[in-house]
Amino acid sequence: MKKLINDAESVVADALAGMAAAHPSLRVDVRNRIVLRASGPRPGKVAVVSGGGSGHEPLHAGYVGYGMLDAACPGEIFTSPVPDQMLEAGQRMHGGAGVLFVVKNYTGDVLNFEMAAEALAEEGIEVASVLVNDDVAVQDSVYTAGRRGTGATVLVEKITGALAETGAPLAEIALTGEEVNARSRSFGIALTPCVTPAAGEPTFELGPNEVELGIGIHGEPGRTRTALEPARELVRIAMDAINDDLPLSGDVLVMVNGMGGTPLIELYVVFAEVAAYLRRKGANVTRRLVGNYITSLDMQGFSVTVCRLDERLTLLWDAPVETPALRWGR
Amino acid sequence: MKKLINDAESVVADALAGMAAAHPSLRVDVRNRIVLRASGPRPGKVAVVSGGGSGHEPLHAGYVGYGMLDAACPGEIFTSPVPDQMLEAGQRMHGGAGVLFVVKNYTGDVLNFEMAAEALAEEGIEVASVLVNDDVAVQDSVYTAGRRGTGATVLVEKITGALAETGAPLAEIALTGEEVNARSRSFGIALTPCVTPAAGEPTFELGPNEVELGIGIHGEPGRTRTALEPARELVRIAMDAINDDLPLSGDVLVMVNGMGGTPLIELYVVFAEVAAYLRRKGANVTRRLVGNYITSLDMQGFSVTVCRLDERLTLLWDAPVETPALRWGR
Amino acid sequence: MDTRFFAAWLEECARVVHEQREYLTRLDAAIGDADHGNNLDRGFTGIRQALAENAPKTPGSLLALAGTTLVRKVGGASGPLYGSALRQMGKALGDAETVGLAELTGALETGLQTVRRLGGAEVGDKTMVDALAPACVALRRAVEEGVKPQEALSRAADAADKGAKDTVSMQARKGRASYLGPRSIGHQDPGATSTALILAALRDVAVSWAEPGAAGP
Amino acid sequence: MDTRFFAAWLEECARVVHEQREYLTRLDAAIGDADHGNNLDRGFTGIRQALAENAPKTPGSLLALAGTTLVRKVGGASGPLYGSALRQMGKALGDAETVGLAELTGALETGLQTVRRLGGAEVGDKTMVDALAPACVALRRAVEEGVKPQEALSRAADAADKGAKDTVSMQARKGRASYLGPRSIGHQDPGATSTALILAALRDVAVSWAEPGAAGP
Ligand SMILES: Nc1ncnc2c1ncn2[C@@H]1O[C@H](COP(=O)(O)OP(=O)(O)O)[C@@H](O)[C@H]1O
Ligand SMILES: Nc1ncnc2c1ncn2[C@@H]1O[C@H](COP(=O)(O)OP(=O)(O)O)[C@@H](O)[C@H]1O
Ligand SMILES: [Mg+2]
Ligand SMILES: [Mg+2]
Ligand SMILES: [Mg+2]
Ligand SMILES: [Mg+2]
Repeated sequence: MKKLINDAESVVADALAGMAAAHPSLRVDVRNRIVLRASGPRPGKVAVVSGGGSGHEPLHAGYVGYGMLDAACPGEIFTSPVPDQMLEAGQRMHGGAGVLFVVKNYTGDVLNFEMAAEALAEEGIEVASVLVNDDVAVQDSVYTAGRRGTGATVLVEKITGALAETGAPLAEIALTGEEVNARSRSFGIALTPCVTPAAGEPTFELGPNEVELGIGIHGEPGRTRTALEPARELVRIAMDAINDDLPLSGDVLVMVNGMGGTPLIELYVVFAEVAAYLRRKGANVTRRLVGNYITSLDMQGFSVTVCRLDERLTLLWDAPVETPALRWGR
Repeated sequence: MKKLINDAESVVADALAGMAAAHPSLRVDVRNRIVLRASGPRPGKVAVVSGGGSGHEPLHAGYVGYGMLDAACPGEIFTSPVPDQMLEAGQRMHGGAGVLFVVKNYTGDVLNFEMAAEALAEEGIEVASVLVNDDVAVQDSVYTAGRRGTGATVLVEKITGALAETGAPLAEIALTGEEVNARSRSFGIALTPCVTPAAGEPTFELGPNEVELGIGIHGEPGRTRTALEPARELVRIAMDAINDDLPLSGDVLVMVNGMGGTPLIELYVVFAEVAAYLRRKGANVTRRLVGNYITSLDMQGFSVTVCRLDERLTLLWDAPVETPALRWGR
Repeated sequence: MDTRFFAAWLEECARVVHEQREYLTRLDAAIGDADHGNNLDRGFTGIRQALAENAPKTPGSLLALAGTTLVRKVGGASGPLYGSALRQMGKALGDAETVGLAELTGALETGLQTVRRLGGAEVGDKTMVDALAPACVALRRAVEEGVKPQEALSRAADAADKGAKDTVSMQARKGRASYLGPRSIGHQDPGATSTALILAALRDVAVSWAEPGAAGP
Repeated sequence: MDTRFFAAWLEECARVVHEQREYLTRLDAAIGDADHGNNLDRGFTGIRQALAENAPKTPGSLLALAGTTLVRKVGGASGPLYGSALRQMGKALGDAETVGLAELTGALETGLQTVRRLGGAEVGDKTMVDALAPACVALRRAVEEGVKPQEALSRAADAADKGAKDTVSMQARKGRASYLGPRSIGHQDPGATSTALILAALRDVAVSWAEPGAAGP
């Protein structure tokens, strides 16, 4: 295992210390594992709080700032955070208008956020949660834990964050978050597995000419594997899976996301194919993101997220945002 | 070789097509291999033009936009662009106030930009060049091609771009670019080699516990190799090399840059160590960048760039910039 | 079985989980995300510290503290599940200073119910339930048969172990492994495995406490 | 040697460079950035196309067009160096319709000067100069001795080949390989190697044109 770390045990704490040093706009509480806006809570504004296992950087701490999250709760690598973190974050960023949890649909995240929500409610703080489950690679059925939350998380955090900034009430923000989720689908493909500092070896094996289809973001193996194909073909597989589930037309936002070890030049090659696919389907790409937004440590590969926009969501997407990883308009 | 590409021969063209689809603010001429601001030239403004081999994304095309470059000229992978590209870019973005070339100090870049400068001058367009050579890993002596241009290129492009936006004259902008270069130093370390699409195999071999010290950005081997050490120790090696050359004190800008395959969480671990090192030296980190800014395809590793700021350079750094890869203030 | 007995159990769990940490992580790497060993190790290390700082007086409060500590330290799916189960077990034991086999069995059944309620997993879904449920059944039967505690706990441990091994052939329907569909078949569930380790620890402590000269359970 | 002779030379260069593309890239991977084979292949393919579209009438204009094409297609260090060298060779040959060995030698010396002027490399710096310079010396001596063109060009090719091989033991002081310092020792310079291939192509064309039945050079 070759990693730029001091110690497998201290990676999360050391990286948080780095975030603290790098971003004066953040207040990083390394001990309690929470990352807050340094500006503190804003009275009358709903606090948008998210969190999840580490290893997906810049998610979630990189999205703390004006127009997006009020706080992020990073767990250990690939491990959902504990309720104390969300409780503390909610308490510290609560501005009197309630707290919105943005939760990715994984058993661990769901359970830990639920416990935090109960604890916050016990203190009289109103809490709502948006569950993100956009990954079409998981068949939505009673035979699984349900679809995973992946790329759409970034979109839900951006758009609920923008709406919260306007002073909108908790219920409306939660509904909007659910709407973004309902309009979004994702699919991921890995060229290589990732190596967690704890395991020190790849989480799965892939032959030199194999790719893993339908991966999530926890370095877990996907649903099937197939031969390495040209980018055009891999994009077709991903986009067909999305389009089968949510027929693509009208205005769409597209995110082509790298898994952490993917060079940007390859993401642009992928983006060209995604754009060509959508053009053929008659969809209209009106907003785009290309880069590393929700990653799996050093994994090579990509995910595509498509969200069917309407005018209101487009406006919220375009609203100013000022975070370490997403910034425009200020 | 596992890459998200269609064909080793078409990578650069395909990626440019992706940039065109992803960034409506850019005009991408895939055939002529130039990336321009879609807004066209601004009369009375010096056009800042850069370029270099591809494989270093987001450099340079990702820095085209308000407050930074007017045009970028991407060569083949790791191959300096040809004079025709810079000539065409200069002609198309020239606003009557001359053209500034930002050139990384490599034999190929220098020669090709020189030929382009001659050709532009023949057409009566005033040209000046800033040569970036910040890499302390190369001993500055008559026995080498001179120091390489690496991370400081991003800083020179940002700051000259900001100054150009104010309507400053060519000579002043060139001087400021040289000043940024003179105040900047970089050092890079690789955990893994990179694989070019053409070669299909690693450009050098590294043992499972070896790192390569003093790498450049062309996937070429560095000066020496050593055992893999904790991030703290690798940072010490890099920072000592920088500090020996340019004693670090006062206000500094620090860029911790990933080589393309490095997860962000590791870059934050590195940043924490760099910040601690500078604190020990008594330097004051006033501006920071953490991320993939100048890469070597899929290489894992990092480089640190430090620039000693003064008030004027800080203001120019803070000036609004709106490019695909660097954006603030608008 | 008194407070010291349960403290010894948790201590033994901490030892075994630490020892088996890489094994559990490897199982989780195959069908999950390679953190189960570290998660539980962090959790039981936390329990050890919590008990060192603050020694509860009754088995019930001891287990409740242990559960709370798991919830606060572990995260992931296993943290809330194991943590809440221990917490509810503690509650079920009430203020009693010593606990008989029947009470322990009832508490474990409460733990199982807690896991099922929170996680929604049934037997056969390839989760910790597949080790915990047969252990409860074996224990209940042993109570009805009136066997000695160490024998009863030994049967429970065997049942959990068998249950964990039986997960190999199952297709996961809950937790992270469920995403793999049929590809989850052929691998042993990490959570069921850690449950088996925890019940083996319970047996081992019961057996050693029952040895001549030791304070009986 | 007429225009068709030089066209045949460039054609042969294109063929050989394409054939040896991976070899050149591998040499460049060891002490450079693994693009030299692709660079030259792209360049000579461009020359082929340019000559197909537009057939210059004189050796001088043919070489000038070839040089311009290299500058426009190759990039890197080798593009401007080889391109300018060919361009200056073409200029040196002027409007002549056929070229003797002495003129060709003078032109090649002009090419060498161009490379040295632009790149600043001297013999011993581990660059293409280490193949080109000895080739020029051998050619000049052959001219002085009055040997036949195919023999003279054969000596030049041998000298270039030896020069390229001699770069193995050198430490690079120019170009990308210079960054390696002493670690550049032990590897053959890719640019010197391609120069040797280009001069071998010149010899081969001269020899085959001198064969009975072929149009003599
Ligand atoms: N819904 C559930 N009900 C019961 N047990 C579950 C459930 N989901 C997961 N588990 C158990 O948790 C184990 C995984 O724990 P762990 O790896 O610590 O958490 P995570 O899956 O969040 O990484 C699984 O092996 C399984 O036994
Ligand atoms: N300053 C120089 N003078 C002469 N030849 C040079 C010089 N710099 C580089 N070269 C030659 O160019 C070759 C490398 O060409 P190429 O790989 O195409 O370009 P790059 O080094 O830009 O990737 C070297 O092997 C060397 O022979
Ligand atoms: Mg986990
Ligand atoms: Mg090159
Ligand atoms: Mg796990
Ligand atoms: Mg090269």
